[in-house]
Amino acid sequence: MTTGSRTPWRQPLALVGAAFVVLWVLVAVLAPVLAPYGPVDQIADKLLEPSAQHLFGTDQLGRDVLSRVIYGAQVSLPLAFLLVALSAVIGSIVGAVAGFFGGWVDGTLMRLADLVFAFPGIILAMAVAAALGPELRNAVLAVVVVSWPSYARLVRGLVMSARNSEYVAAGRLLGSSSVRTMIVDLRPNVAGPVLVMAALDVGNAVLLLSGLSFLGLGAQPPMAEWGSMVVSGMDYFDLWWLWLYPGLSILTVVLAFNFVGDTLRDALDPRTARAIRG
Amino acid sequence: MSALLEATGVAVEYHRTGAPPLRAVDHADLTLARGEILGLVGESGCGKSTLGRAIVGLQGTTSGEIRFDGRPVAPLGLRRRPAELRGLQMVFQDPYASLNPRRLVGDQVGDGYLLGGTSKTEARRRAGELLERVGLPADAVKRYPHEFSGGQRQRIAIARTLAAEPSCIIADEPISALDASAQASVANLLVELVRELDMGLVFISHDLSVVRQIADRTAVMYLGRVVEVGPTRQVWSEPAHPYTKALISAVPRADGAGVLPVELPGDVPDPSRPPGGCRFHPRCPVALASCAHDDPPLTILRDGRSAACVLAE
Amino acid sequence: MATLLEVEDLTVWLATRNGPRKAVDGLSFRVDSGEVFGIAGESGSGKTMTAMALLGLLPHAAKTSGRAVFEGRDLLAMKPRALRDVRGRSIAMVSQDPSTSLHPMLSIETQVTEHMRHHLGIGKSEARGRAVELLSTVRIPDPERALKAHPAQFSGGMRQRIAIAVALACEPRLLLADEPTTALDVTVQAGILRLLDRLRRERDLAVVVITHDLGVMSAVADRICVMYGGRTAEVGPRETVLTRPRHPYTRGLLDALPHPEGGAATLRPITGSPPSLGAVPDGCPFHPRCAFAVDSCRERRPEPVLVETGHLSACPPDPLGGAA
Amino acid sequence: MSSAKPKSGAPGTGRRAARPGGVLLRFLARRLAAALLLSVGITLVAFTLTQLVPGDPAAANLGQSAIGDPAAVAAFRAKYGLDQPLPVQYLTYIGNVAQGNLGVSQQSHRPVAEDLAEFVPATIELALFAIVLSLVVGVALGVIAAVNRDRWPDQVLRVVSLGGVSMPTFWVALVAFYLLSFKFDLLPGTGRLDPVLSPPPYTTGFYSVDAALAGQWDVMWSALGHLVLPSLVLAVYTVGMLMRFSRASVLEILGNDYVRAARAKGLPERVVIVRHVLRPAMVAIITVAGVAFGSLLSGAVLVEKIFSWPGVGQYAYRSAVNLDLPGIMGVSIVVAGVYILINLLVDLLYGVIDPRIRLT
Repeated sequence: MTTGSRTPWRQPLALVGAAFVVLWVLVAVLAPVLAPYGPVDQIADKLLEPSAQHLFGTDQLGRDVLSRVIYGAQVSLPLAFLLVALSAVIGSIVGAVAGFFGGWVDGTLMRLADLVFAFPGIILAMAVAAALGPELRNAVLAVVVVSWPSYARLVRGLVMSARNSEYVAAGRLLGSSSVRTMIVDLRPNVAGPVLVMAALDVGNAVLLLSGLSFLGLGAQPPMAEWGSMVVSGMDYFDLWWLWLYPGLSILTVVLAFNFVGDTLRDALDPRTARAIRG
Repeated sequence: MSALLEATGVAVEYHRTGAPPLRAVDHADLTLARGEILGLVGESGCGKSTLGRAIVGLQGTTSGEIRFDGRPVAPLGLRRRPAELRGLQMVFQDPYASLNPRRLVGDQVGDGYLLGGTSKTEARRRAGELLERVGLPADAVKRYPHEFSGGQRQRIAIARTLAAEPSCIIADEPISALDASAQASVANLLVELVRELDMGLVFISHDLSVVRQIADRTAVMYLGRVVEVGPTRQVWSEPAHPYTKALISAVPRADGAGVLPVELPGDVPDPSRPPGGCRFHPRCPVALASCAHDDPPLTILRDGRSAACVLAE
Repeated sequence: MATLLEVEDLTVWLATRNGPRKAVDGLSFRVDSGEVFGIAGESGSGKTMTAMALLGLLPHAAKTSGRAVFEGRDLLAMKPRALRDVRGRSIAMVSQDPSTSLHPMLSIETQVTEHMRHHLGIGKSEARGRAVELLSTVRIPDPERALKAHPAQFSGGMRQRIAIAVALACEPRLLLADEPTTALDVTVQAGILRLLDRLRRERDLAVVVITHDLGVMSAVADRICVMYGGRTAEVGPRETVLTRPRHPYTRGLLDALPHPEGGAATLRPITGSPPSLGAVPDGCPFHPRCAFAVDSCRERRPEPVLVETGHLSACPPDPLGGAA
Repeated sequence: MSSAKPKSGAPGTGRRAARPGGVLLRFLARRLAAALLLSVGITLVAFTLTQLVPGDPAAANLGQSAIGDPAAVAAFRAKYGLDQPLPVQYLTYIGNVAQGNLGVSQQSHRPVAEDLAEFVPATIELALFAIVLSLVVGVALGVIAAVNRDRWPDQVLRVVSLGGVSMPTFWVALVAFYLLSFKFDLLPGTGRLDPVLSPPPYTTGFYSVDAALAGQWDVMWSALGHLVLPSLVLAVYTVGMLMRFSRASVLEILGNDYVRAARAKGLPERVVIVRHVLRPAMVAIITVAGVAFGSLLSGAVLVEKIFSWPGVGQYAYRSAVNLDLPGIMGVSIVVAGVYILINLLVDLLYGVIDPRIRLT
């Protein structure tokens, strides 16, 4: 009846989001061209206020904050994509196996997922990162450890409901093997929701990763990473330009991905959309 | 006439945590010959759909035996279904749920050929032929299910089973989700196919009047049991089981006479706690005292009829 | 019998992505008090939208025109607040599936009494007393205990009886029953039809029954309106419409039914399918599927005209007229 | 208006449940068993993680000078049971945990349980404050968005909620602190109390409650005042999350037949929304509230650092950096335990909201 058109790409929010995503990707790729200075070059006096010379000011070591913010995109974006891809692939495989085989396989894998859910994300990530050593690579691993279960749950639910569907039953009656069914009949129904979840998850990954760096468990100085820039800016709390701009960068990146992901989610059917939200 | 399909003493139980097992089908017997249409009727919860799913192997059985063309039908597990069972197919109630919304119609109809060893292009071509056979344009192969109406989708679902060259189709409420005019045409299509391909058809339905129109024989189920089977005409004109009688007189007729249908008092009891004796006795208008403890088996009467009632002669 | 509801030229536009489309198009009928009036049609014929328009419960952005005079007031012209006082009090609704139309989390007591207390301003204990009476009227065993229960604890037939009790709570004059038995088993359906028939006799209640099932129509309706593509195809007394229909669509619907005596091997479907919202053909909406269609059917929109006493048909060529 | 007859509904619907209470108890017992299993799993994870730590706790705790002294190292190892095989260490550990003994912190040299009794309530107090705030604001805004679907309030609120879930919490904390406390001095900034005040006598560990119990009103007001800024900051994320979710579940409920039925009864829209829509919507919302509580604990770790809030996040962070095994394990267990408790509470609330869970 009045469902109205929900073509995602016509929605202003998605357009704004997509524009910002493209913009940030460009910034990351073109950082050497765009940035006036290198990310670790100590080129000026320390702690200069923003000026025409240094639009975002300089930090405690006399580095150009604008350049560091621009190079920060080179750290956060690729890592976030990598993270989300890893979590989505691992989670989807686990979920598909659990949903398809059911029984004790499902029970074991899902209890494992519950276990991860039982820890607040950052505390578990913190424990993992601390255990493996405070390094950016380990922080990435830690975030993967806490993010795969969402995909596993989503895919498991989708596979289970599709597995009990009549079109799968019809295919099986025609002589389709369980593996062929999984590929031919289930994959197209799982791919869309997983992609939407991944789009939304890029934002979360950026937040978690920068949070770990903020705690000193991720990127280490002198790397130009937004979370660690905020934390080193904290020591000069009243010099707002040190921490404001890296934070704003995180916000705009995350917001852009969330705008896109949220609109995509609305284009899915409501039940699936809810599974993603939860 | 040797039976194409033979179900003997089939029972299906659902096990639920923290509740007694639910016996959805309890020692049901059915036979079906080639070229025959068997109508399977009963109210919701009587186990007719479960029995249908058990026959094709989509539902495991607790006891009993199902034979298709003399071969036992094993429940479908993770393995591929054996090729000799491909002749036994099912059409489902809801054509919106029984077709994959994200696959092309042609691919879904062609699956049957593809899985039978035909090449991809050949399967696609033959799928087009089948779709034309069931009354759809050949270009339907390149479209998605949502582009079709309910009746057309059910035709697609029927075409899909035909690709397996079936000799027996179990149709579970195939027309109840459709509009009046589509109901008639889909029912007609099934009847035509049975006659043309000399198949057997089990037509599961809650709609007695349609079954009366198309079925050669009718089986009536109540609370997991088959309580009466026989040639449709006789079952209708002189029902042997009081439940069959109640069911028939409850159907309102569109004759403009303004006659209210007869009500059968009471509810269908909980299948996990069926009444002792004859399962119908608490609602039966003609029950004897002995019906409360004697459970009558399905007994053969004359003219190929059977009924499970002590009063049936 | 006094006229209770008079609908004139009711048109309902629904918002679609291609702009507003007519779901009901110039429908007129009247319902007398104590009468069962049946509206028959396939899905998309506009029968449910008619009921929703009368209750002011159309989806967002829907528009109406025409008049629907109920007890001297035009329902379509009433302010939302005033219409709310009619709804549930003078006009009540029973919908198709009691397992979705009763609230799963509220007790039967709340559901039977909440509008009673709101509309009639009576206290909790009085409302409770009335609820017990109502439940026994609709033959719910042990009404006192039933009040404390929740819908999940009842069977489908019992739930529909409860839904009817909810509808009757404020002693309405008109009951709109939208497919009231479609979700039920046939033996249970018989009970509900008998209940509706008893209620209208005992309470002088007018009932509008909306259904696709001509058998149900034949059992309970006094007069029948057959709708197609949002318009009236035919209106008249039950017996006339079902035994001597004048509109080819009604004839087609009856022919598509399994023959009452069985026997004939095939059913006779109407070719084609009913038009979807916004795709109703010009002229007579039925003409593309009609075996009797002539040129004028494609061009002019036929209005229902009197073909015999109390019987209107919207088919000017009247090919079935001779059969009468 | 379709003429579909639903396929045989669940057989067995419609029979009165024999013992409603028994069903609820069974439901809870099942959940409790699951929670216990989860707890064992958690201790295992915590234990395994600490085994992965590459550093040597003896070295970390005794300092470089003592490393050269094998006797001191051995004594240290024996004292903390580090010389036992791993499964034995784990079993000993579980046994101790069951008795409330979480070991001695190698950092503060006090029993971890004692440390946590001080630090955990600080975080919980903050998280509770924030969750209540988020639920009230988030659900209210979500309902407003849903009933105005696709109209301007919905569009605006959508941007607001997406903004909320996109903010890096630690950065919001800095911005808020800078503006509200540092620049304009509207709210107290760091710590749990004004420095001149001393903490109230320990009862619950929540300063606001303890102070009220002791009748120290100035302390209570100071404690509440200090809670405002950090809990506001924490709530930014969860308000966005709950808003979006409430909107979705209210919309889903609004599409139900029973809502149309409630409107057909002529009930005022307010009653329809509150009684007929919000109640079933809450089932989904409280599930997310449980998840939201977890994310508040995460957020607390980041925020505590900025507001010098002596909570479990600070403690965990210090333990992690100093390789304080009992400390990390203690925190993990207590935090996961809190999470399990919250989930049990959510399950219990299901039963309260939805009679079907109690009855069928």
